[in-house]
Amino acid sequence: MSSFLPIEALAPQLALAAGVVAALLAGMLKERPRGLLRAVAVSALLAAALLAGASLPSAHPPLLRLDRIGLCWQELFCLGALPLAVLMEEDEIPVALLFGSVLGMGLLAAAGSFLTLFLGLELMSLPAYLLVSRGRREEEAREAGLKYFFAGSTAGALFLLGMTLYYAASRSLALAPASGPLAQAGLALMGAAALFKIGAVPLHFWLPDAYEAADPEVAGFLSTSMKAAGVLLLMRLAELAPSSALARVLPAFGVMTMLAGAFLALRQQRLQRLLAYSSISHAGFMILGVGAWAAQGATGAGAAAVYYYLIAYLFMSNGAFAFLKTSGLSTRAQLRGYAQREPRLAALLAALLLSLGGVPPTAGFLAKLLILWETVRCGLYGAALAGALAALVSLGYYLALIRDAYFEPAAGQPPPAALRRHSSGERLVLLACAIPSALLGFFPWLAGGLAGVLSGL
Amino acid sequence: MAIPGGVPLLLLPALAVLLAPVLALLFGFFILRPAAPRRTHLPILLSCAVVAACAVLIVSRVYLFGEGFDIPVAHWMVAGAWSVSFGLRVDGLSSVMLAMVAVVGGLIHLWACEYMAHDEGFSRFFLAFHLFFLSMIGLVLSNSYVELYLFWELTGLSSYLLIGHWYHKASARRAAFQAFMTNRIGDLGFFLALLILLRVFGDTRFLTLFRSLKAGAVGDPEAVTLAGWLLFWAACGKSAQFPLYFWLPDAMEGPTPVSALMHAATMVTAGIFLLVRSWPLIGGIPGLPAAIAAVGAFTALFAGVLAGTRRDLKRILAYSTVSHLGIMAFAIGLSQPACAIFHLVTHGFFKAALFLCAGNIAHALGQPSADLDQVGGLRKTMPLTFLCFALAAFSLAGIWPFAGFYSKDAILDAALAAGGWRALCGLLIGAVSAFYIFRMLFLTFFGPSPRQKGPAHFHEPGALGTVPVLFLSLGALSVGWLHNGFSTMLSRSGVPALPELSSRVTLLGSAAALAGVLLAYVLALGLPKWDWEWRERRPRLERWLAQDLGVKPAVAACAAFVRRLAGILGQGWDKNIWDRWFIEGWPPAALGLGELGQELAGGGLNDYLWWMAVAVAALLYGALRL
Amino acid sequence: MTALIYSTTILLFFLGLAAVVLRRQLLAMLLGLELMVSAVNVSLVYLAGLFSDAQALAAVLIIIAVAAAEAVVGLTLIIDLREQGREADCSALRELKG
Amino acid sequence: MSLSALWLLPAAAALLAACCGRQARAVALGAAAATLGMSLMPAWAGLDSLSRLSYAGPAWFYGIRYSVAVDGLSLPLLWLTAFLTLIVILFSWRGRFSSGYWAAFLALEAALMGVFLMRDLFFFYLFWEAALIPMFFIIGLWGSANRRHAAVKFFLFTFAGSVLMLLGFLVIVTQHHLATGVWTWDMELLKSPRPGGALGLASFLALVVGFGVKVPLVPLHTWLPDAHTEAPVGGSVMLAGVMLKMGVYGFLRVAIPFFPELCWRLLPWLGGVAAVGVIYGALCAMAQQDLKRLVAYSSVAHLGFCLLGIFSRTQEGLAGGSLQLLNHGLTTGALFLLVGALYERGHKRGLSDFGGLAGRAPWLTFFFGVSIFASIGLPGLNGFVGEFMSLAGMMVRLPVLALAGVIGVTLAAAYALPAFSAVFLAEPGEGSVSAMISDLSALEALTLAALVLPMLAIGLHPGPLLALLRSGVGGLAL
Repeated sequence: MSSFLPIEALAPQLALAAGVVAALLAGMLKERPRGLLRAVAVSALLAAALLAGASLPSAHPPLLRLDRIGLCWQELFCLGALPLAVLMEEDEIPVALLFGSVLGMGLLAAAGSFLTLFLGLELMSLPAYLLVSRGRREEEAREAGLKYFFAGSTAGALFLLGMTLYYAASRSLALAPASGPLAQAGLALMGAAALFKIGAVPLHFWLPDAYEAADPEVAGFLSTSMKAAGVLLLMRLAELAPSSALARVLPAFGVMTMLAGAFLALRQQRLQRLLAYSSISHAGFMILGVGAWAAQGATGAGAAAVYYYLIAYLFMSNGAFAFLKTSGLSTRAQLRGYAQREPRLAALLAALLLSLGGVPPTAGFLAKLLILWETVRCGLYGAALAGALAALVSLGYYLALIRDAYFEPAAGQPPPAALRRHSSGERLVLLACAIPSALLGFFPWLAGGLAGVLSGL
Repeated sequence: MAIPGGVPLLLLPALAVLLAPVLALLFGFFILRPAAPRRTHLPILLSCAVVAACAVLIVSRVYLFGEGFDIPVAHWMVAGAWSVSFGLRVDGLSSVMLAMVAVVGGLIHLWACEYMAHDEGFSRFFLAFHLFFLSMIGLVLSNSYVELYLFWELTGLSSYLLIGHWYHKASARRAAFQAFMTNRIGDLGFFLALLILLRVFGDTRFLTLFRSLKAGAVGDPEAVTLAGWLLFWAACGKSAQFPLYFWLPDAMEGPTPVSALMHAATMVTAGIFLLVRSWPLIGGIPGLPAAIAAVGAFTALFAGVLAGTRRDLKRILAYSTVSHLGIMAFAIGLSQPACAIFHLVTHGFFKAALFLCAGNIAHALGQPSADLDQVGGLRKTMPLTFLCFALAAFSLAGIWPFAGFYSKDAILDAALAAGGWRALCGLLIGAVSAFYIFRMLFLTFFGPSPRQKGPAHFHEPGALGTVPVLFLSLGALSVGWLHNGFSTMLSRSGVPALPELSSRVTLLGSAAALAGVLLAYVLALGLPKWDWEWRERRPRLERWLAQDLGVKPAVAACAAFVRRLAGILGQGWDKNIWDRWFIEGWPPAALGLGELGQELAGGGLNDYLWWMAVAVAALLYGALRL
Repeated sequence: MTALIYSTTILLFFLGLAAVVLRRQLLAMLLGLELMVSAVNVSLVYLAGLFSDAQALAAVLIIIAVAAAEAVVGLTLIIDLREQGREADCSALRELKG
Repeated sequence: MSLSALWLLPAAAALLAACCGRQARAVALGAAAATLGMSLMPAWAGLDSLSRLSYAGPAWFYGIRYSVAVDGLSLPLLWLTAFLTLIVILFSWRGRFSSGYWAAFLALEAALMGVFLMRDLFFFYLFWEAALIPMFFIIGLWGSANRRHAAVKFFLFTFAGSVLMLLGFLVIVTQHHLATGVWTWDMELLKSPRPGGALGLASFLALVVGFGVKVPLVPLHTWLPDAHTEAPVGGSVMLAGVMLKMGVYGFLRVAIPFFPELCWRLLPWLGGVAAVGVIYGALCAMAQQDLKRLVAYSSVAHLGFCLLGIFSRTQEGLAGGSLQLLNHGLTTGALFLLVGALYERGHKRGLSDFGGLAGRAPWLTFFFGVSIFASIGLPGLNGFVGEFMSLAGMMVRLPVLALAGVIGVTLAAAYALPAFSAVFLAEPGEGSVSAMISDLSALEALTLAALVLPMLAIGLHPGPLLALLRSGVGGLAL
């Protein structure tokens, strides 16, 4: 039994599966204590994260292969899902969907063959479509869910086609390097699916609609864990053939995504949609990071820059979306004069926005610096300049938000959603996201530690 | 005689001369001004006395025993090998100047006590006045160009404060700013000369500079030539030579003691002092002395003619000062710096006397300055002022045995020796000077012409008002007799001695002066209404003369040009073009681009998938091609 | 023989893709999706036979299962949309844009 | 470790002040005074032993190391920062400001102290950028009418320059690694093998632009008038008094040591831009009708002198240029305090809005007069020493630039004195608020005296300060 289904390799996934079962059972109880589901969700995610941290790299052909990068990314997925687990309303269906999605990501991380990759990809996407369509604003949530579904499924199908072409060239489903036009075409198609998941321009059109219609915390989960899974998929593909056409085209995609994301966000009036485009711009940095990583031979330690970027982005993005949920604001006009009403929350928002903008001493600054550093190391000076321009333009609208919150006088009545009392969970999540993103830039040793971990000390 | 440790005894009075005014100023500003503003002048008068005493002591020791020293006192700016330091230099030239400044300054301080008695800015006036006194002393005693520049600028500052003393008057404010700016334009040259000298010689102390000049160890001769010309430009700015002279007549807006001390006796002579002090540098530069002579002569004649046509008493004296500064520059141009300094001293006495007399006349009328229409026949009601004015006038015209005769004829002698246009100018200047001063004398003190009000309500000023004037006019009479002493004093500081006066020169000079007196007599007393009639007959000529033959509009045009240039640059270009388009143009462009992008995201599912297909196709194409 | 199989799968796949991209009704697009997946399955089965690789066959089975799950999710979303009384049509999905 | 306390104390005090509402002002005063005290301590420990105070932490990540040190150049700038912060806090003591105001100033002080302390490019850049955040909020929250636009423009403009500078740093560090195989961000170690050729030139130009925006060099200066005009009193004093110095400090600490021969080869261009800045600033100042904009443009001219001195790379030029940094801090700080006092009383900044203040507010007139004459370089006051030595230095290298500098000196009087006479001497026109202008309070007069006295002291006896500065920047001389 153990030879085919290695328990210790899939420990985190099993924990999540147990979570799904527990959630559904808890759901069936009539008078269950308040917060039970939330406790189940958080404990299952923490268990999965700890198990992933504890397990050692090992290979279980043909389906699984656990390496340092895979395990670290699994921790990332669980951490990314935590805020959603805390902020979700007391309903067992979304909790189960969340576990399903994180389980799929775990599979993707532990994949040893294309089959598991595809399985993980689909398993993480399907619950996501449903999570998006369960948004509070019924009308838009349905529409966004459908758009996300059709775009996602098309990408899945493209991935399949790519898989078969690659299979034709490499004669086996294992993640082994292969050469020849068929392999290149296969990689390109699979790369397109990965780029779709990350939200690279021009495959990004679904992303703003999905993030805008979904609940803010779900959008937070999508922007952090889902994007990290997309980045991991891209890294796995780039790892197969570091000098392949896909790897060489990545910096160009990165630059395009950075700049388009930044410029498109400038005119947005709805806050969630603005954050969606900003996440596209950050995705551009990640793609550029992966491109630079691949150009330098895809070594383990090299992935520290991308990994740190994902960690920093996890705190920033989850924090920003958690703020939107806590404050109940939806458009920039409502944000005017918010600092007078809620000075403490506005301070946290300012810290998060400055971090997203990449202003020292925030985590976002160090993240952008590491990516630009990697780009300069592999000689892509043009891309570095584009990165600087994108950072500048994105800072433009982050500052505009801070200006609205702090400098503008309050215009009219605050929206009804903003008047309710903030629950302690919301405040906890906000603090847990804002503090690290405001100060992590000051401690470069964190990035150093990660490099050590990733290169498998 | 030196104190042990090689420090000459003379250093003590020299330091006292500088410290006394400083202490008086500090005491006056911090204690008396808040507590008893009406008493501010007491410590200042005391310091004037101390300075006068020390000055006399220094002059006598330098004259009798030929003592002198050049000692660095303290470091100022140090940067490794490069350094600039404060120091004191007492020699023939500086002690003569110090004596003249101390005596004339002291007397005018006394005179100002009464003149400014009931002015509400009494303490402010005396503090600024004494600051000028201090800076003039410092200027005279400094031993390097940079230190000289420090006091040079301080005189500029005090002239700004004093001309603008009655700052509620718009004309006074404008005159003050004009004076300061013109001096600054002159100082532009001085600043550059300093930089050049520092670059070439590494040090601006006169001692080391002139020693290496004499030894011919000059690294960069063209630079030294340029420095010489720039120093001349600075002197033009401060000593009101053409074209930078126009600020001096307007400087009459200030109170009379200011005009008397600063804009007649001492401050404006700083430029001449600078040229004489740097004579070893200037003398060696080919063509520069000739230029100085030309500019000096032209200024003398130009200002002399204008002085002859003015109506306001103080304006006439102002143009006369410009003219006499031109004469001094003319003397320097004739390679006779000693004559220039000698004339500077004699001019200091008789011009101060003239100004104080004019001040007394105006004071009697209760106005800041009197006009020829308001005076006439004053010899009956103000005999003492008439006496002093006459003595000073004779001295100015250069009539024997007055002081002016000795200094002006020394210059005339040099001019005749040089021959050619210089001789002609020398004579002409003598005649013109005599003409305008006697015209003023006759019109003011003799038979009131029908157009004048007459001597009705004029009265002699109090004791403080007349005693200093008397002293000054006696000085104007007697100073000339010391010319031998002068030449020995100046020869001690490396300046060539005064030439001996030949009888031919005296005859010619006196003839020229008498011609001027006769012309003034005819025009002022012979035809009493002439002075007023020609103005009615030729108003255009009158206006042209009033604008200094076109110089004033030219200056106004330059100022307007600079202001317009600033406007174009500051508002037009910087704010409306560069900032609005090139800097603040980027955000709207980015917003526009963002707007364009938004149109693409139309919201239709098919469009999304269409774009997806396009991207995939591009990727596939890239993969197969690369 | 391989060329024939490749061309049929590519043809089928791009027919499905065309259905998804061009058709307006959501159900037709869903069918397009299924068509794409089945096209891939065809080529995968053939290649498994060619390389006599049992894993690929197992993969085909799993892919079929996943495609079924996908169809279920798609249908639930479309039914949800219909319950709201909105046309199951792309043009109905226009609110979110900009 | 004591040097790190110089920026840790204000940072901690900023957090404390942000939390406690009413006592924030007292916390701010205490922290500012303590910081000034601590910054003066190295002076008593003897100037030659400054190097002993440096501290370098472990190299954590690819050569990034927390290392602080102080030398002849940083120490005076630390004094200036601490001194001006204390002055600003004292000056706005009576204003009813929220706790955020005091916290922002302390945070600003912490960041600025950090900039002058850090010897590691990463932390240097980190503090360099972090200083933008408090200033952004100071301008935006407590500024005057058009503050929002000015705050955002200030932040974005400077950020653009700094991002370019960051790319320059990255290129330098990477090239250093390629040449020596060693990862380091330390300013001393990065000096040896410099990136040559086109890449070297590109990174040097990136540094020049990054520092040039802050200095400001003329084409990159248009954020300055807006930011100065809209900032509150304390904000414009800190902005003009210290933040402009970061640019020149950057040149002295990073740009010139890293590219000495490039800096020498491009001397005509760099010096030319500085000289143009001097004349351009003076001419623009002449055209202004708003007092604060006038002082802002005068800052552009003054810092042009600093650069002229520094780029000349002569002993006297370097010493004069860095001394001019401190002089400008004092004179412009005093001028902005005075203009702020006028604005607080009359809520107007136009030249024609006042008039006849000499009679009404004698102490205000006296301090304004001294500061104006110091800023136009009257010998005997501090402005002249800095300008004279800078131009003496540049005369040795490029006389034509020294000529431009001297023309700038002359133009300085042309814009300063008319402003002085319009505000203080002229008769109050209609619509003038002179009636509401009362004289300075004792506290304000004390703070201004604390600024004016050093002007006279440096003007007459700059010796010791020059020696200290030369020990810091002397090494750059050629």
